[in-house]
Amino acid sequence: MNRREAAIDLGVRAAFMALVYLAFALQLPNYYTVHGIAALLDGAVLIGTVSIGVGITMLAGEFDLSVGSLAAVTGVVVIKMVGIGIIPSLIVGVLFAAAIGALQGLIIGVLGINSLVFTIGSLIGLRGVALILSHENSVTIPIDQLSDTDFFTTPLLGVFSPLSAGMVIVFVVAGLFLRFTRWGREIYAIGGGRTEAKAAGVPLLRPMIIAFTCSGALAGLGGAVLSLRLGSATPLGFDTLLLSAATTCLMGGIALEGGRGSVVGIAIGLFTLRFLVTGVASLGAPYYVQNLAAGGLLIVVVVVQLLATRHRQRRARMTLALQPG
Amino acid sequence: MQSDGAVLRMRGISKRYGSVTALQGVDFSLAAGEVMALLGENGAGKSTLVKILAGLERADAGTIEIGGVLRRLRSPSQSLHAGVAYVTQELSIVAPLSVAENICLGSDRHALWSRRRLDRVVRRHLDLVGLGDIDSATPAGDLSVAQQQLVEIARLLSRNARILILDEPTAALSDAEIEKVKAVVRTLAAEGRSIIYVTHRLGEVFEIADRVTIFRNGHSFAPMEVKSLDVDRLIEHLLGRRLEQMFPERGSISGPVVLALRDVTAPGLREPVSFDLHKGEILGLAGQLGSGAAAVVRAIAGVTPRLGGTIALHGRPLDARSVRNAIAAGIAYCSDDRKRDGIFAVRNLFENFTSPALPRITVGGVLSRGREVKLASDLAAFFEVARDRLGSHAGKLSGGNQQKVALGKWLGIEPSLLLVEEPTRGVDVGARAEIYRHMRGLANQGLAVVFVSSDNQEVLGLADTVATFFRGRLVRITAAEHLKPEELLRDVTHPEAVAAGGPA
Amino acid sequence: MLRTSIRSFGLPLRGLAMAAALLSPLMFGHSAARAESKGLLVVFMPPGTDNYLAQWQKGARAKAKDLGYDIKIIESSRDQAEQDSQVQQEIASGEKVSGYIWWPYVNAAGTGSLRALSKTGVPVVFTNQYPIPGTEKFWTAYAGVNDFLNAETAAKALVKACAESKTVKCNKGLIITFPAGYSAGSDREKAFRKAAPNLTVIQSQPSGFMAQEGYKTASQIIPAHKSEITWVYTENDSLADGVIQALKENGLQPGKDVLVVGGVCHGDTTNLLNGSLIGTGVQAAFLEGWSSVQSTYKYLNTKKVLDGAVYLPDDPNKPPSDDGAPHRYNFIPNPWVTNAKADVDSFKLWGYPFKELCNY
Amino acid sequence: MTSFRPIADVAGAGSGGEFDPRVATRRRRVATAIVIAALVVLAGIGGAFTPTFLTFDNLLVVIRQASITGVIALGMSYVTISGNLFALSAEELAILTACIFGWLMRAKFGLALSLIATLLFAGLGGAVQGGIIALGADPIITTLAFGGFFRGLASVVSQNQNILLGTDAAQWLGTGRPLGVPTQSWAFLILTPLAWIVLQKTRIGRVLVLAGANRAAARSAGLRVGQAALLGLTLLGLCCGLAGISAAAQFGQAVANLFQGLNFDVVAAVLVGGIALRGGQGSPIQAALGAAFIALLQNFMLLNDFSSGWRMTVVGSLVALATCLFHILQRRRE
Repeated sequence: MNRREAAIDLGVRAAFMALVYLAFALQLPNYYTVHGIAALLDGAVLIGTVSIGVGITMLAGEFDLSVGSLAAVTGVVVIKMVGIGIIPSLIVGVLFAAAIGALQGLIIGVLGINSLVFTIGSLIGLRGVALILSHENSVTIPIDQLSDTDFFTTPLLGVFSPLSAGMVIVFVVAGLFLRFTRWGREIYAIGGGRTEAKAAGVPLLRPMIIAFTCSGALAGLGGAVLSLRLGSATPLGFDTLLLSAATTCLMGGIALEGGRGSVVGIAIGLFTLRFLVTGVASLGAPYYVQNLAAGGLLIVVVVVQLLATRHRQRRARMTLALQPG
Repeated sequence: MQSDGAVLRMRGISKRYGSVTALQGVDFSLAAGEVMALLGENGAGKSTLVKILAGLERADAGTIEIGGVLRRLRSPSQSLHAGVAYVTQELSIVAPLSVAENICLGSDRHALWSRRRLDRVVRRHLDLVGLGDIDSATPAGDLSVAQQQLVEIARLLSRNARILILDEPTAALSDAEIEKVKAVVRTLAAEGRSIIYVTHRLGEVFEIADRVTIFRNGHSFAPMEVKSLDVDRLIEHLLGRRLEQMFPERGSISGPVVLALRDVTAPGLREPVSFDLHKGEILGLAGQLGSGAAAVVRAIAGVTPRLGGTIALHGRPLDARSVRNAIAAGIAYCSDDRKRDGIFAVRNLFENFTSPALPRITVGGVLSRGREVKLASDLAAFFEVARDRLGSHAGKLSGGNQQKVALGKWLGIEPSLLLVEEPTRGVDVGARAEIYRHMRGLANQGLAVVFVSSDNQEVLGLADTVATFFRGRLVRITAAEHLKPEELLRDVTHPEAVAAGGPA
Repeated sequence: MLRTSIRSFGLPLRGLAMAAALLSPLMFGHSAARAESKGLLVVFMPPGTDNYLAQWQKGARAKAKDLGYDIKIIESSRDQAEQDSQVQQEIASGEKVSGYIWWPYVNAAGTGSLRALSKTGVPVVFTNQYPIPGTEKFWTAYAGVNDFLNAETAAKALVKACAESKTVKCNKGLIITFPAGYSAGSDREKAFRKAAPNLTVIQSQPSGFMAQEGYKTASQIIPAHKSEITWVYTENDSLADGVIQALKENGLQPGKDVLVVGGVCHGDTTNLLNGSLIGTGVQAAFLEGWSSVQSTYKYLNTKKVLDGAVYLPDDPNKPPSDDGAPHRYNFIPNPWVTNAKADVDSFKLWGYPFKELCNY
Repeated sequence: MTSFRPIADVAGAGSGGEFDPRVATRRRRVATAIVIAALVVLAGIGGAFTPTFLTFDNLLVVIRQASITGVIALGMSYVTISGNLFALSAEELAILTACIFGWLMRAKFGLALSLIATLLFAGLGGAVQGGIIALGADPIITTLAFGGFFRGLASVVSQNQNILLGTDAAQWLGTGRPLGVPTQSWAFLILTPLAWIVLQKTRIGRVLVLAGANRAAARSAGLRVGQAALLGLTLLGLCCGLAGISAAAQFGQAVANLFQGLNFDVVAAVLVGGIALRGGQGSPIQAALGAAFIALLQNFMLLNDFSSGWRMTVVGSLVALATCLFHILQRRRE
């Protein structure tokens, strides 16, 4: 896929997102009011933040399955520590999650083990840790302190609350990092061609640790912020987060084999999915319609992508040997 | 530091892979500003040595001194820091990244990579390798293989390394590009950098190398001045035998026509191609990369679609729209990349040998172990693969043995036509002779064989008939006996000079 | 070149059209029903994939229709964060809502969203999960089950059955609960232990909601404690179904060697009728939904809440009256039914027979 | 027309001549040996600490526990060995088939017809995914998408109600104990060697293995690579169908929230069994052993009253450790 094709691909996905938006906006006035959009943005914060982390590992040709469990552990940790203050506990929580992510990246990088395989272990194990830390119960902050985190969602700038503005900042920073820094491009490099990148002198461990630290930290950030805002954390929480985040990335055109995709794509995938899920729920349709619609949509994306790829391959096959000679 | 000006001194380097000794106490040194060629059969240890130097492999024993300082080279980046840059045999281009990013990849000089800044950094190097007119922001995957190889060289230039390793850099390049690479090598040496040049092409040794180090069976021999050598002496050192022994005797061809192409066009061909191939005949298609030689066999094998003309097999029209069709018609095809699609590296030889002939070892959908063992051992015996290797993974064999498997498995389908691209790519000299002998043996037993090769010696030595290709056109078809090496070389490099001589 | 690449992307565009066609029926199915009505009730709840919740929805819809209200049920995924986002979305929609009914996925974690709902000034009726102390100012009334009562009833019935049994002398037994971390589960366990202090618990094991999960857990623990088990308490009858099968496979006769109590009719009645269960409590999901809507209505009608708790009468034939103000806590009844067929057949609550309330 | 025949006819070959491929490949069965050793060690430790652990009854329980996960893991091992990583829709397809079976039984289609129709549907559900994957789609994304879709369909079929089968006709399938061994365990014990035989001894099994080992080489050897994904996913679908039917039959009811977390249980079994993710290597027996090992461990922890938190932590760490161990072994051998 060359640059123009990539741009067209992104354009088609964006058009698709707009279509989903319009389909629901016709029915739901809150899709175009300031409050409604603000709520849509706030509702996208958790999945958006975590999706970037998952997306970064996918760009590196890896897959972090542990994000949901890690978000739950971090939520429990942060709520238990909230006595030291909201922001300090948030920072500690994110550092904790980043450390776990870095450790995973280190093990995966040093052993060269497939992360899909390794993180199934941490997916199960970290959930167990969350249960142990919380004594198998929800942990809460005192009710009179609930309003302490109100500032998270108080409108700040038009449709942006500090929370959604934070998400936008995360998106922008991640985008700039991936696009314009050596470390960011190394993540693409090890995803686009592991042995090639190694042969070119990229130290594989560094991008690997960075990618998993990002996904750990962002999963932790999502889990911590949401838990603080809700005033409690449950060890069983964030169960569906992994699938949502993965679906977001896939809808946004992040290739599972690594190296291809962009933060803009993740944003498009995120809102395509959020428009759909929020819309279905707001209409009062049963939950299974969400399943059907999201599953069906993803099937459509898979099939269309497949047909487009095959078409391109057929063309490439015809012109394969027609190189200037 | 020694007074002889050695920038690199490796002492007592040993390396084992499992039970195989790749290097045994090898000493190696390199002087500043020299081009040192490394020669040796595959598996002789030269690639292992440069990989250790490049930080891709770790030596089991031995020391490495660079610029008089002892170094531990545990990773490519450590090697880079020590001033060693490496262009691999396999490409190290990351397809989704841009050309500029690929050049800067692995260097830690700039933390921020904006497009404009990178372009400024790499422009000079791109100009030097003749890629001055491409946009450095193009994804490298969009370039041709040769261009990618040049990008790698440009990367190497950007490294400012004192020691440059080029591991068979010209294997996939066309002549014009090879010239470019050689020119770059000479420029670099003139600048005072030392170059280790790993190659299989003896000609290149004489053209650019100052000294040559020969490897045999994991040992290295003392470097020799190239000026003091000629080709025969070099080959003698390399093999311990003479070139003539390499190619088997030709037989006489009198069989019926097996394959007939009439005005065939296919992707990669600019003009229609026609020829006949007889039973027991070996046809060599000679040509450099992009010449169209490979395009012909790919069209016959159903890998790429045939765009026009007719192909007849045993007088009946063949319409192979896929590889499966072609196989069903009795056509066996070996690509030029056996690791990619020739062998199953993680399966044993039984399974490899019988893979195209499953129907033959199956009774009612169930595999018969007896038949499988019989077929595989017969094939192994035919190709002289040691029987006790049959249980090991194909990936563990030497390049030569792998090639025997990739070729030999086809006999199970009882083919009437064998198509082979680059039959001895990545195969050491000793095993080459064996493969030539087997191919001739097959032809003698009545198989029609077409092979594609960019190795002119191979074409001249092995083929009965030679078809030369240049830039998508068939230049001419000649009996190999009547073809002089100089003519062949001209045909595949600049046939305009002999345009009057050929029918095409 | 450009033209070919546009052609190659014609495929995705065609895909878009297909997707849009798939989506459109979904769009237009809904707004039609909004005829003349007294107002709109909005329910937030976990997904109805669980049959209990689906049954609850039926009751709520039936009562809302009865009272002339529109009802919109917003189901979340199994995620408190998602539910919170739905609350924000609904509040932002500016839709005119007469009352909210709130069923958090995780009770404690839902407090923030509950608070947000309360700030809109629209009455909020809490249901199913017993409100956490301290959140009183965020909700208008509670209507639904009482997990403590429920477990207590089960415990009392078990103690009584033990006393009456000629074959078992109850001492040691097992508790099989809802999954770890699920608050209704720990509430029930606590209340059960408190109400039956003389029963010795060998092991209390979190399991799930369904018979299969109950079986999975029980079939592993029971062989080890075969000789000493005299009773088993599970947190609903589906789990009990699993336990009963495991007991039988280990050669223990439920009702004779071991007394099993589930306490909440759920799923199937086979084991109740054949005596494997000592009885069951009719905590009907249908009635819980029904009464949540009724309590909302009663508040909207009177704008008043009476202090304290009330157990809605367990009149067999007549549902509680729609008149008057709701109490602060409105618990649906949890009448006990023995395993006698006559008892089951004749049972009625608020005019609904046992079969209708318990088989879903 | 003449064909080239350098090789004598193999049809008359005997039982294997002087070469036995098994001898040569024996040393590669390390992974299997490790899992078996781990099973024995765990059983020994368990027996020493927990008196009831090593009783016949308890071992029967363990096998019963391993059965559903194990049967699906057999199907999953085909998917993995064929080089298609994992299918993340096994849980959902099992739920859907349970609901469909329940629905058919309730609608009085009769046991035989319901069984056949359900299994057909299950196979079809797998085959559709397999077909799309065979065309070149990514297996993870495809199965993820179908998983959501199946889950939604299960809700539609069941209307989110408990579907009561209303007849005991199917009960035996879920609760029967021929010779004292539960039907599920019979299925597991019979299907495991069967799966091994199909993979090892049949032509289509060989195609699957070769396609997993090197897709391009298989294609250029003229094998139908698409068959591998199709076969793997279809068999997985059938295994899911068996699990669904057994679950519905066991209690005479089906509901849309069965099998919570089954996907990862199955994948964990495949990984603990030491099957390499890159395909072309491993055997269904390893998946079966993996499932048995996890069941044994779970049982041990349950009997010793580990909290669910600790149980999950231990199992998770085990999966991580096992995968690291097998990975290192694999790497050392290469």
